[in-house]
Amino acid sequence: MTDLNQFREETKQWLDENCPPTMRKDAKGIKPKHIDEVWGGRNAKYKNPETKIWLDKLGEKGWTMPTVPSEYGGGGLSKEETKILQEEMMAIGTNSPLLSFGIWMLAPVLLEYGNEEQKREHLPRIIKGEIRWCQGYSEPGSGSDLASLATKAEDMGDHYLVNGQKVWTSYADKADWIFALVRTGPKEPKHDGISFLLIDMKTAGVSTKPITLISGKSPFCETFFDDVKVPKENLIGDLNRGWTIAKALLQHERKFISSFGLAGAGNGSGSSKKDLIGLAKSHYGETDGKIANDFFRAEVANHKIKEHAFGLTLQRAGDEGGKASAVASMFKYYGTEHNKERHELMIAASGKAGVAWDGNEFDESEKNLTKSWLRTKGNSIEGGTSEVQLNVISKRVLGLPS
Amino acid sequence: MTDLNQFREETKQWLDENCPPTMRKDAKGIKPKHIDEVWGGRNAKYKNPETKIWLDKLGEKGWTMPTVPSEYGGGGLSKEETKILQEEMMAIGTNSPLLSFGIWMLAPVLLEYGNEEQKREHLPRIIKGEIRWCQGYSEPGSGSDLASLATKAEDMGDHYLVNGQKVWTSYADKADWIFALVRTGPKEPKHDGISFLLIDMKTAGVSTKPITLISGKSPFCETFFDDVKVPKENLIGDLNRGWTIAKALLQHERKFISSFGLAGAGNGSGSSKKDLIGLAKSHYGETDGKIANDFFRAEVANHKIKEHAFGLTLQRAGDEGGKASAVASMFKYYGTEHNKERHELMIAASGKAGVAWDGNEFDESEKNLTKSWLRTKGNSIEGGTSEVQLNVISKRVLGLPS
Amino acid sequence: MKLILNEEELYLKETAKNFAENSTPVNHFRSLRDNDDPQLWSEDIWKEMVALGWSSILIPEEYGGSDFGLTGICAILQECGKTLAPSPLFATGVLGAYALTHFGNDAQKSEYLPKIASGDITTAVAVDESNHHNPSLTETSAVQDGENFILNGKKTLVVDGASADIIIVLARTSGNPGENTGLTMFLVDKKDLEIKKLSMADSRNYANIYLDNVTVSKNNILGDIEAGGDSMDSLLDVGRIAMAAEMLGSTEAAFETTLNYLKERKQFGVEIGSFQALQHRAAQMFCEIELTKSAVMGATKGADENSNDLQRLASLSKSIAGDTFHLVSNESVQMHGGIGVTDEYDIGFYLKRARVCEQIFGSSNFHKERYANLSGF
Amino acid sequence: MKLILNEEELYLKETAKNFAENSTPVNHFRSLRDNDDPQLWSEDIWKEMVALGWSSILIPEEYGGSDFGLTGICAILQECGKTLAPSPLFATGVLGAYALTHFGNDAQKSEYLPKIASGDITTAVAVDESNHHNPSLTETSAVQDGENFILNGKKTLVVDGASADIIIVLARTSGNPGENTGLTMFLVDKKDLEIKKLSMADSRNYANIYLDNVTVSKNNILGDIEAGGDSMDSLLDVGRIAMAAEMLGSTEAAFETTLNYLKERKQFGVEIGSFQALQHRAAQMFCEIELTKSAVMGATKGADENSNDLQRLASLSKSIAGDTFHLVSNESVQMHGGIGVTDEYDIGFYLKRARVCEQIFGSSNFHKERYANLSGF
Repeated sequence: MTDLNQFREETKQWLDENCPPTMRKDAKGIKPKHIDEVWGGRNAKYKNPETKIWLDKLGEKGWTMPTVPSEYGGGGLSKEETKILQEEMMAIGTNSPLLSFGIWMLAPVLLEYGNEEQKREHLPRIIKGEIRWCQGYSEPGSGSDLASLATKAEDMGDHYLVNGQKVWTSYADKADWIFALVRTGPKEPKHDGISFLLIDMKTAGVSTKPITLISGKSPFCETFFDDVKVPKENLIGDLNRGWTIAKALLQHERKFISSFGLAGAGNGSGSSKKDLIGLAKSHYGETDGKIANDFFRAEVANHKIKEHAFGLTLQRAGDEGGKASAVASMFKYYGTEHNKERHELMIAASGKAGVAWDGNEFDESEKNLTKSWLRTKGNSIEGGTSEVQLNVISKRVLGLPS
Repeated sequence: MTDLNQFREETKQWLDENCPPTMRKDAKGIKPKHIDEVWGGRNAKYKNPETKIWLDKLGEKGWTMPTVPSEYGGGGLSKEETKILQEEMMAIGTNSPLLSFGIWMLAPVLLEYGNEEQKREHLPRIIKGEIRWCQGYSEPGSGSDLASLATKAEDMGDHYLVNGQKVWTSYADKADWIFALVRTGPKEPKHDGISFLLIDMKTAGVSTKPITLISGKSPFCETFFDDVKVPKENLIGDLNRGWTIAKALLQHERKFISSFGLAGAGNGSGSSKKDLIGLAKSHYGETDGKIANDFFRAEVANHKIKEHAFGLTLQRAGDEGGKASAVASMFKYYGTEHNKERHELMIAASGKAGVAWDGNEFDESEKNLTKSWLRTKGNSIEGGTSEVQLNVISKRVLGLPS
Repeated sequence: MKLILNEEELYLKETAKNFAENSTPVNHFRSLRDNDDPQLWSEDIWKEMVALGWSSILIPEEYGGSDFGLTGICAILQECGKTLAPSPLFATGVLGAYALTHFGNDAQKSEYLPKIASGDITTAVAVDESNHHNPSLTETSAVQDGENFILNGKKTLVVDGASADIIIVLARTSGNPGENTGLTMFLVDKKDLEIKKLSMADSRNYANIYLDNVTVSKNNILGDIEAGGDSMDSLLDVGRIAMAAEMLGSTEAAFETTLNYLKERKQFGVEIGSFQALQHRAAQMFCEIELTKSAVMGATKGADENSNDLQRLASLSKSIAGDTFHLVSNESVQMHGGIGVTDEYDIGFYLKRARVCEQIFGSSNFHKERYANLSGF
Repeated sequence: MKLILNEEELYLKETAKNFAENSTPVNHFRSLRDNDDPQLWSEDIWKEMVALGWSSILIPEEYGGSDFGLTGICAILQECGKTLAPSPLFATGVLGAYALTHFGNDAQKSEYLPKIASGDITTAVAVDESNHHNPSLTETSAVQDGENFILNGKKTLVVDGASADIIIVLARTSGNPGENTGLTMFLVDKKDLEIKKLSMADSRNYANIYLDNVTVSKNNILGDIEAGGDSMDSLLDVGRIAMAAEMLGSTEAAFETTLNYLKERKQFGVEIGSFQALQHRAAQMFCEIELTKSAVMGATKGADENSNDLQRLASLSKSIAGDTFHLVSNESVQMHGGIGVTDEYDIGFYLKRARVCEQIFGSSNFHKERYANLSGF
């Protein structure tokens, strides 16, 4: 315990000395609205120079991934120490500014499936935010049936030759490297011919094209591979055993998406003008503190009750210590469907302003709401459709026959 | 036209002379509440002796099935004449008192698939109400998958030997004859080994047992065949070709059940205390003529709008001159689901009285409502489940692949 | 009342179907949108529609019209809805033609109806003032000043308001917001108004309209003074039914596109349309669409046969068309999967169109409550 | 607040599970029903429950109880709900025990709590007077007459009212129906009441109770005079949560029975559980049940930890338990097909039970509106 106390003291001091003023609460205890967040990488741009300073400091300590062993550039902290670090960072109102698919998705997979060189090569650069990663999974013909992917990597002796196309690669146009699923065993059963490959995006033959969504511009791209040469040491895990890695990684992805459903899950008191209740009251008016449209109020009540119960379910799952992947399917399904419903209700509450697109006759918040609403339609598709999640629940949780 | 005018005059006169007073409007133009209806048959019981007189008179003319040729005991009327007959009967406020599965289901099938002797044997007795029929289709193992039925009829040279069990045979305990599907080709593909057989219920080896439903007593029975000898001339159509007949007959059945959905489809003015709106107003109270519970009022509005549109859809289908069997599936599906919803809303409106069962503390209408509500649960199962109807729509109407 | 199209109506529908498919496929709309077309409909296309007689269907023969009735023009709008064909047909051919025919005096009819029939002018109706439809809340004031009225106020989301020549403005000549009495309709020339074009999710022609001491001659009162509340309500009912017809067409097209996708797209080695869960959802959509067809047909025929239940039929058709379009547009996008949320595919247009249409002349919610009120519960 | 059972609670749940499965399987309920048992629960079973300590879980140790809290007894009720085990546990072990512990004076506690703990008496709560739950509408009057009050009125659907020894009656000592003030709770002996046993769809013990000039000593006022509105509301909240727990158990059992049927029943040569449309509906039910579990757990833990959000948690759990039981009972019957609507199979019991439970202490509808009111929208 004394060791931990000492660690806390040292951490406190280090944070105090190293965390720049704009990255933490000010003297009055007011937090910066948003710490400027960055995706890092070769072409990282920093609106606020202190963001870079702070990221560099954290990266040096390995504190963007505190539990990763220090030989791979991580913090090398125990669980207890990590908790203390988080507490002390929260105490001064700071957090790591680094957003990173490398941290969220690739690093856990490298730690489990990568060889020693791969870990030493890639993990430090992920942790320091030096390399920005993107994910190459889906293809035009392979959505829910991801394992039917066709992008092929041929063994050319000293390298793989990659040809094919990926879609839904977030920020592919800004990323430095991509982790991709490729077909290396064209004759094997479809799940047994897939490998997990790391590809430098600046290799000749890699090109990207942004995808416009119904909600407008998006981070998604199509990514094309045209005779791309990839060194053999970039294969993670065994040849043709990539599907296992792919599934492990998908679990990490689903976790993020399912949290969307609670974006608006407050205590239902309608304090903000921009949440569902605030919008309903401001557009329909209030009678004795109630939304002055009875039919709509009934819909809101139904929705808020589900939201409250879903929030308690997330809490319960946490208290139960986390369960199998099937429960992740429930959260993915319910969270995204609920989020879609919330946005439908928000635009309905807003009436004409809920379908605003552009121009000066509407507020920014109104125009943004329309786009957020459209964007939610993708939530129940990306990362495994709602239908796929229901399949998983019915088969893996309920044990219904195929 | 003169012929038709003459037919109208003769019909008018005949009705005037033959329709007993209690079977028609009285002098003040008030209709009898319900003409006593009867199922006929060997053991028919008449509460009102004039019911029997009226049925006998109609049966003599063949007017319980006006369009059936007179050589089979029918009225031998043209379509135009039939319309006139109906108009004139309506004018004096009468109708045929005969309820009959023979008329509704078996007769059309006999006319299409029966041979000359079979028509001459059975149709006159159906038309006169002398024989009461029941339907032997479903079996314990064969519900939605009717064609998997197992009741077998073995060819014993001069007769068939029938063994097996039917369920959901309405009024089997009161019927004189049963039309049944039996397996005559045990080695044939399942649809190609079924025959359509007529069996006299008083044959040795036939027994019945009533089924109690969740709503209480019911007309349904289990019917058992234990070495029942059936003459070969009772086979309708060709051996092993019964499935075609079965399907034709099922269409007639679905028509009746789908009409349930509109039992309450008035103009929504809530005139009766026992309809949904009347119940809601009397149990929740009224404010300015509105149901004084906003959340429930919203549910009622949704329901009544669907009801109105469904009513218009039935009308449109009629105006379009009737369509394929797939549209029958839509009516069966939507009508029964809508009817279930209506009853759910009616019992919800009634609160505690909506779950009354027996005793003096509740009105008869309240106790009946509880049972009607429970009875509706069977509507979406009998005559082809909702799931089967949706399958039919998706495949036959929408052309979705198997 | 027979719920089937008569021969004339069938002919109009067939003509419209061919026109929509050949002259205004969805790509026509896409190119107007992508080119930031200022008016978001094509003059050339509108001229062809006028040449087909569509602008004069609701106009009496004496004023150059064909008087084919609401069922006729709704059959056309349904077909135009299928390909999201943009045109002034709704605001001019339905709203303007109906309003002037039914509420115009002889001078107004003589002046405007032939011009509408010939396509020389387009019209719009300016009724709402806030984000939720509710004509009785009209605040825009019209104060008499000798032979004129002075109008002040703001009107929101005026359909085709960004291009219409003549705008029918509902204003309050007496009483207070919340009352349906004391309202009057005025014919106002666009040059007298401050018109701000709106950019909405469905990329169609809308405007907010500002009235700042606008002088309107009393000769431009449409219908009886102070009777504008009831007149506007009948005009709106006709508009609601016509909008429902167009929404129905869009719903049918979204559904058909989705069915085709279900039959083509393969995953796990089979067409996704063979998955029973999708089949059942498709079958349920089919049922809802059939009900919507009947409601719209009941309303158009009801209007043509002067049903005394027309208000209820209008609310029935607008609310059910709204709910069904809502359901089908959502399901269509979901069933398309990833490509469903890309701008490159057309299906998203239907989603956006659905929500905007729902706001025009009262949402499903508004009409459910109105239906309940009219039904006496 | 941790949303998991502690060791004691887990032990109670496990014991209850074994007891329900072995001593009160659904057939136990069926035989009481078929034999027209006058009280519709078994004295012997109740004695065993008392011996397990269930009647005293909410009673403080000084009065012979174990004070294990609402989470503990709700875990038991959930298990009893699974097999539809009938007993006075809800009306006595939850309502009576809670009411006397929290609102009884020393004399009342000393008199009644040990008797409840020992199973010597059972209790009931008489609150509603019409077909829809609404305590503020109480009309039953209590007029002071020296040291006594004279009660007149009628109470409907009193749970266990047909057998309870002591009945807690809510009556109006001042004010008018519609007001939550002016209400007082009285402890009334069954011998003073006219009790009419009810036959309800779920074949459980209920009564209407008629009060015709019933004289009650002022010593039998429970809690403070005129404070009965608020006291009753806290008592009802505890009852609502407990009822939600029992409904959750019944829902889980109906769902499990249905899943088993889906895995066994074959049609078209395959298990019907392999049909994707049924699979998806089952998966959706699973989600709703998980949410209901969380709501009930949140409410029981909230009660045990004196949450200041307890009213909202009570309405949350009762409304969602009602909706989920409603959905699952309907789907269960439908998925069972023909046998689902026969009396011979148990699944119909759950359907009937669902609708009666929904009426006890407020329907889902009532609690949604209450939730909205409490949430400030």
